[in-house]
Amino acid sequence: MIWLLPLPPLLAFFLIVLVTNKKKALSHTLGVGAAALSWLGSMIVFVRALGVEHFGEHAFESVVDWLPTGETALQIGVRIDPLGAAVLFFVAWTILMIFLYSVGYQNFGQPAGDHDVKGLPPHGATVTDNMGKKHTVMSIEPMYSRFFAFLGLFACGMYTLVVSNNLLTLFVGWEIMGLCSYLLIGFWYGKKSARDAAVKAFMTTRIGDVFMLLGIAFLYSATGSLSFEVIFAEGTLHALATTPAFFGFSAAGFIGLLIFIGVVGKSAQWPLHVWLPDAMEGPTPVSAMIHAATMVSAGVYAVLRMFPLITADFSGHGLTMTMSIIAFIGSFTAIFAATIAVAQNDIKRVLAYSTVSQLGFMIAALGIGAYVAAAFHLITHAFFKALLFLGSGSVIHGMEHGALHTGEHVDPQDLFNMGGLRKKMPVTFWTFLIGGLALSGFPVLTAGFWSKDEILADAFGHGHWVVFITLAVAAFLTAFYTMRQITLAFFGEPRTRAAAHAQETPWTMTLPLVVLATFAIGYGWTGIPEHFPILGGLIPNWFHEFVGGTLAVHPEVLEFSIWPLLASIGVALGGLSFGWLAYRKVRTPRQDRLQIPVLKNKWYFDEAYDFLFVRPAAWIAEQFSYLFMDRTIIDGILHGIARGALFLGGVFRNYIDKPVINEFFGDGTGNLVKRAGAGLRKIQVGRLQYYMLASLIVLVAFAVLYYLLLA
Amino acid sequence: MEFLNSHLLTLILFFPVLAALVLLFLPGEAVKLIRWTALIASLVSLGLSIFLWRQFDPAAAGFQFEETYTWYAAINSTFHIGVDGLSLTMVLLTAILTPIAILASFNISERVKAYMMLFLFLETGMLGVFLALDLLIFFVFWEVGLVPMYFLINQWGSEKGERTLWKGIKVQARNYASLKFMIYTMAGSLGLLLAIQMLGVLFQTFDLLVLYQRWTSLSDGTLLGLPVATVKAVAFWAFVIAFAVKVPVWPFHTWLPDAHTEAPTAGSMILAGVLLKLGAYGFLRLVLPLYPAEAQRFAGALAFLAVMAIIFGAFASYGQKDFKRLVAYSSVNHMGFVLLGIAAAAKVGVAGTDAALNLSRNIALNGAVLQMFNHGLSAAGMFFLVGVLYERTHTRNLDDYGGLFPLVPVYGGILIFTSMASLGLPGLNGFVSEFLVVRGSWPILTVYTALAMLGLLFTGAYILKGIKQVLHGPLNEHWAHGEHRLAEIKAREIIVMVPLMVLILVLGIWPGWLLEVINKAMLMLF
Amino acid sequence: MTASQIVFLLSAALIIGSALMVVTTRKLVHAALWLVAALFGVAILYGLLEAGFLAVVQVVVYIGAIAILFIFAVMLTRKEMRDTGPQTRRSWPLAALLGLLVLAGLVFLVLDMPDVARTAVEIPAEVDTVGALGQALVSPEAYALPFEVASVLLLAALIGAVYIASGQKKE
Amino acid sequence: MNIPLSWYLILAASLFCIGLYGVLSRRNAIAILLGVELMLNAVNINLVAFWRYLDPAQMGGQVFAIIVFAVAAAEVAVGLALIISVYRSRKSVVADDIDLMKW
Repeated sequence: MIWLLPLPPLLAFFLIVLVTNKKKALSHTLGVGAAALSWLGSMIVFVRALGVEHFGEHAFESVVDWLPTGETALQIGVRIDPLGAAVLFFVAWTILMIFLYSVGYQNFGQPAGDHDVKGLPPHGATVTDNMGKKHTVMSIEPMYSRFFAFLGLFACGMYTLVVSNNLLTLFVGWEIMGLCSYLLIGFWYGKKSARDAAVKAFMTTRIGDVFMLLGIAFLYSATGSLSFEVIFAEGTLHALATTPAFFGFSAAGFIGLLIFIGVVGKSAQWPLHVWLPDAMEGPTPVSAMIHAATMVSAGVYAVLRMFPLITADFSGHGLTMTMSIIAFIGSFTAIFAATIAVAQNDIKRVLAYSTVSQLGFMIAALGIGAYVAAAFHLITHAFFKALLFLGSGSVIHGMEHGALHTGEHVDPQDLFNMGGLRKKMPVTFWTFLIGGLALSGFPVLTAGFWSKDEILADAFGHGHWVVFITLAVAAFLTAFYTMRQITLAFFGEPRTRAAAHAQETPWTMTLPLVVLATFAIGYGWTGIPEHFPILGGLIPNWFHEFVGGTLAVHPEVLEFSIWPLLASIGVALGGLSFGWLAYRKVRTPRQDRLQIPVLKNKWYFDEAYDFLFVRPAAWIAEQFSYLFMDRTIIDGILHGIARGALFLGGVFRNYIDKPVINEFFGDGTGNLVKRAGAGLRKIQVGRLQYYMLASLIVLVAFAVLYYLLLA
Repeated sequence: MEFLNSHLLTLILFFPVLAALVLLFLPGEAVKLIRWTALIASLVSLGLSIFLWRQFDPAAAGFQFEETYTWYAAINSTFHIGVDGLSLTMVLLTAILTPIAILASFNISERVKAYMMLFLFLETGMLGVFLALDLLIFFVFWEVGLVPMYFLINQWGSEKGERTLWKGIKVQARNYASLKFMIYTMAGSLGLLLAIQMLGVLFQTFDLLVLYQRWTSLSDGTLLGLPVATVKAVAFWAFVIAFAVKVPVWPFHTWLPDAHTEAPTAGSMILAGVLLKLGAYGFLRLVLPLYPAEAQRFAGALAFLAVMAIIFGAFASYGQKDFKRLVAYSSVNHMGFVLLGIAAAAKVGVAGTDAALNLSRNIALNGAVLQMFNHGLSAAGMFFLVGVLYERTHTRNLDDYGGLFPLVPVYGGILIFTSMASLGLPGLNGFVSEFLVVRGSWPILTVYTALAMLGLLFTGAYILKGIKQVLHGPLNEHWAHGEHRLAEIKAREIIVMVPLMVLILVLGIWPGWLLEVINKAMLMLF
Repeated sequence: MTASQIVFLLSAALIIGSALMVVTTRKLVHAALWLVAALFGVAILYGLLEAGFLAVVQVVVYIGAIAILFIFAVMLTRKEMRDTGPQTRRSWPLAALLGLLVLAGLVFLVLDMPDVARTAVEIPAEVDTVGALGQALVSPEAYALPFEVASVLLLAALIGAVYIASGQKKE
Repeated sequence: MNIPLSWYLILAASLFCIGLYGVLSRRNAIAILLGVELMLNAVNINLVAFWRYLDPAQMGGQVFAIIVFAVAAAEVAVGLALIISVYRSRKSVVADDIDLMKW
C-alpha cells in the first residue's frame, strides 16, 4: 500500500509525456486523477495509523534488497511512523489542491492565444462575442499538458520522500523535487530571467546536496545502513555520538551537520537562501507554491527525521556544536528574511521571503531541540502558506484578467498596482486574510498562533534567550509585512484600472482556497498545549502525543509560562496594527518609508555571491582550467614534446641525413660516378674498329707484360 | 548448440570481423544493403552476448567459457579468452553500444563500406581486450582498437575547425585530433609492452591466470640487477600510465576533448562509451590483481589524480563554448569517479583485515564498474544528441543556439533526460554508481572524496549550462524560419536513443540485476 | 724439297698473296674475288692434309656460297660506296703494326712449341677418315650435340637474316 | 708427308694477322667481314693441321672445322643482312658512320 503512494503521479507523468501530450483535457484528468488516487491512499494510511496504539513503536514498514554490496545488500523500503503520517496528511492535501487549482490557473477552457508560443507566458486571446464585439480574454497555457506532467513528477518526488524508510530514497525524492523545481521555475524558459533563476535554484540547492550526499555516505559507512530504524537504534546512536570525527565534532554531529547543509540549500536558509526569491520568476504562483511551500518543507522534514542523530550527543542542557549552528542559522534566517520581506513590492516575493523566514523558525526550533514545535509549525505553515500562495495566485489571476480587459500594461504582481480588491474578489480576500492572520500568529483563532507560540515557549522555557528574542522580533516583522501586504492589495481604492476590473477566479481556484483556509484555522486546534489557560484540556494535545511518539524518548510537556504567550500575542497584534496604520493611506511606493535600498536589494547577497563565487568559478573554468591549464600547460607540454621530437628530427635531417648521408655518401658517390662517367664516355665513340683496336692494344700490352714479368 | 556453447566467446569476438569481410564483397554503391548488413551483424553479436549473459553463472568462481588455442608457441603465448562478471559487463556494454552507434551512423553517406567495416573491426578490437586472458593477446587487441578509430576520426571527422599550434602553424582539427589520439595512446602503451615482455621473459608465459599467482608471489631477491620491489614499482607505473592515458586520467586527458570533438558522432559514442572503459578495465583486470602491494602504496597518488580529473574535468567542461567539447570534458569528470573507486579499493588492498573497510572497498569497486557501464550509456547518448543537433545546424557553438525547446520539444525532452542521467540525478543510473563510489571511498579516502564533491557540484553546473544555452532562453530566430528551420528529431534517431534511455531509467531504479553480477565478480577479484 | 713441300709453299704463297690483296685492294669486288683465291688455296692445304671432305666443303660452301654472298652484298651496296676515295681508315698504320706484333707473338709461340717441326705419320689404310668424321658428327658419344647446336644456329641465322634484310617493317 | 707442322702454323698465323689487319683498317663493313673470313680460315687451317699431326683417329679437329664453317656461314648471312639493312636506312656501309649507340 505505502509502496504504491508515489506511483500514480509518476505513471501520470510518463503517460502525459509519452502519450497524451497533445490532449489537454485528458492530461489534466490523468494528473488530477493520479493526485486524487495518491490522496486517497494517503488518507487510508493516515486513518489506519491513527487507529494504532503507540504507533511510534509499531510503524508501518516494508523493505526490499536494492543493491548488493559485497556480502551484504543495501535495503530500501517504505516506512510510515507518526511524523511520516502527519506529514503525509498535509502533503496529500496540498498536492491535491495544487492539481485542482492548476486547472483553473492555467486557464483551461479558454481559447488558445493569438500569439502565444511555447516557453512564454500566455498573452491573451481575442474572441468575438454574439454581438460581434471583440474582447481580449485570458488564453490557455500553450504547454498545459506538460505542466501537469511536471506536477506529477513533483508529487512523486514528494511522496517518495515522505514514505522513505531510509536516507537514500529520501535523497532520491529530494533530488527529483529539485529537478522539478528546476523545470517548473524554468517552465517559461523563453524568459531569460526564468532560465537563469532555474539554474540558480538548481545550483544553489546542489551545493547543499553534495554535502548531504557526503553525509549520507559517512552515515552509511559508519553504521552500515541507511534505514532510519537501524540508525536510530540506541546502540548505533550512542556509538555515533561517542566516535570523534573531524574538527571536534562527534560522528553524529558531523553527519548531522553535513545533512543539515543539504537542508540549508533545500529550505533556503541563509546563506543559501538566494535561490528561493528568484524562483518566483517561475511562471505561476502554483509552481512557486510547490517549491516554496511544499518542497522547502522537505528540508525541515529531513532535519526532523535526523533529529535523533543530531541530538545524539545532546544531554539536555548546553547545545552541541551542531545544534548551536542549526539554531543560529535558523534564527538568523528568520529575522534576516523578514527584514527583506518588508521592502518587497511583488506579492509573490513577499511570500517567498516570508517562507524563508518561517522556515528559519522551524530550523531554529530544531536547533534548540523543540522537536514537536518544529513539526507542528511545519504542518500549520504548510497549510497557511499554501493558502497564501494560492491566494496570491488568485489575486494575480484576477489582476491579469483586469489588465487584459482594459488593455492596460501593468505588472499584475506589483502590490502598488492593486488596492480595493476585497470587493472584487471576496472569496480570495477572506481566505487570504485568514492565511495572513495565521502567518502573523493572530491569537487563539489561527493555527499559526499555536505553532509559533509553541516555538517561542520552547525557546523561553529552555532559556535560549537570544533565540527567543530574535524570533520574537522576527514574528513582529512577520505580522507587520503581512498586514502591509493585505492592506496594499485588498483595502483602499484601486490604484490602477486593471485592479478596478479585476474579477473573481473560477471555482477550481477558489475551492482549494476554502479547503486550505479551513485547515489554516482548524489544524491549530490539534496541538493546543495542555496547560494553556481555559482552552488547554478542552481538546487533548493530540499532535504532541502523536508526533512525539516518533522519538524513542517521548518529549516532555513544557511547563506553561505566561511570558512567551504574552510576547507572541503582543508581537502579532502589534505587528498587524502597525502594518495597518502605516499602510492604510499609502498610495505610491514613494510614500513607503521602508523602501530602503539595502533591504530592497536583499542585503546585496546576489551581488556579493556573483562577485565572490560565480565569477571566480567562471574564471577558473574558462580561463584557468581550460585555457590555461589544459590548453596552455598540458597541451603546451605535449606540444613541447612534439616540438622536441620535430626539432630532433630536424637536427637528424638537417645535420646528419641531408649533409652526411645524402650529400656526402649518397650524392657524393653519385657525383663521383657521374663525373667519371662523363669523363669516360668520351672514349665510347661508337666505332667498332676503334674498340677492337683498343682491346687489341690492351691484349698485346698484357701479352708483353705477361711475357716480361712471368715467363 | 554444443558448438555454440563451447565456442561462444570466439563467435562473439570474431563475428564482426566476419561480417566486415562479407561487407568487403558487397558493391560499394549498395549503401542501404551495407548499412543493414552491418547493423544486423552487430545485432547478432548483441544477441550472442545476451545469450552469454543468460548462460553465465555469476555464482561460479573464476573465468567461464574459457577457450585456449595455440597462437604463438615460440614465446609461449596462447590465445586464451574467458569471461568473468567484470568482462561480461563490459562485453555487454560493447555489444549494446555498437549496434546503436551503427544505427546512429546511418546518415553517413560517403565511403559507407569502409566506415562500416572499420566499425566492425573496432568492435572486435574492443571485445578482444575485454575477453583476453593472455597479456600478449590483450596488448594486441589493445592496439588493434586504435587503428579503426584513428581512421574514423581522421576521415569522417568534422571537416571544419582548425587548431593553431605554435608559431601560428595551423592544422586541420581532425588531423590534429586523430594524430594526438593515436600517438598519445601508443606512447602510453610502450611501457606496458615492455612490462609485458618482462613478465613473459621472466615466467615463460603470458597467461594471466598463471601470472596472477606467480608474479604477485614474487617478493624478494633481485630482478635484472635491481631489487624486486623497484622493478615492480616501475612496471606498475608502466601499466598505470598506459591505462591512465586511455581512461583518461588528469593530466593525460587532453587528447580526449580533441578526439571526441572531432570524431564523427558514432565515433564519439563508441569512444566515450567503450574505449575509455578499456583503460579502467585495464586497471581492474591487470593493475589491481598483478600489483596489489604497489597499488596500495601508490593509491594516494591515484586518488589525487582522480580527484584532479573530477574537479578540473568539471571546471573545464563548464568553461566550454563548444557543446561537444563540453560533453567531452564531462567524460573526464565521470571517469574520474571510476578511478577514485579503484584507488579506494587499491588503498585497502586484498588483504584488508578490517571488515568495514573491506565492505567499503567492495562498494567502491561495484560503484566504479557500474559507473563505467553507466557512463557508457549516458555519454553515448549525450554525444549522439549533440551530433543530432550538429547535423542540423552545422555549429557546435553554444552561443549560436538558444531557446530551441519550442522547435524541437521531443529532442529537448530527450536531451534533458539524458543530461540528467549524466548529472547524476537520483532515479537515473548515474546517481547509483556515483553514490556507491562516494560511499565506498569516503571511509578510505575521506579528504579526496570530500574534494571530489566540488567536481560533483560543477557537474551540475556544466550540464545546466548546456541545457540553458541550447534549449532555454529567448529563441534564436535564425533557426525558426526558412531553410535554417530546425527539424525535429527523426524516428531513426529516437530509436537510437530509446534503448539507452530505457537502460538509464531501469538501472537508475533497479540496478540490482547488473550489480549482482558485478558484485560477485568483485568479490572474487579480491 | 719434296713434292708436297713444293705444293705447300706454292699454295701458301697463293694464300698469303691473295689475302694481302683482299685487305689492300681498293675495289671491293676485287677484294671478294681475291678472297675466293685465298679460300681456294686453303682448300688445297686441306687436300694436302688428307682432309678431303673438308677440302670439298671448303670449295662448295665457302667459295660457292659465302664468297658469292659477298659479291652480291658488294654489288647491292656499291652505289654509295664508290671505289674512289680512301678505303682504309686513317689509323691503318697502327693496325698494321698491331698485326705485325700479333704475328710476331704467334710465330714466337709457334717456334717455342715443343716438337713443332714434327712431320705427320701415315694414316693407316684401313682408317676411313670421311666415314669417321660422319660417325663422329652423329654419334651421341661424340659430337652430335655440338653439331645439332650448330644446325640450330644456322637456322636461327637464316631466319634472322631474312627478317633483318627483308625490310618489311613499315612504320 | 714431310712438311713440318710449324709451316702450317706459321702460315695460319700470317693469314690470321692479315685478316686482323683487314678488320682493323678497312672502312667498308663488307670488307671487315672479308677480314673476318680470312681469320676464320686461319683458325680452320690450325684445326685441321693439328688433327692431322696429332691423332688422325680423333675427329675433333675436323668436326670443329665443320662447325666453324657453319658459324662462318651464319655470321656472313646475318652480318650481310645487317649491313644491307643499315645501308637501306642510312645509305652508308662505312663502319665508322654506324655509331648510333654511342653515348
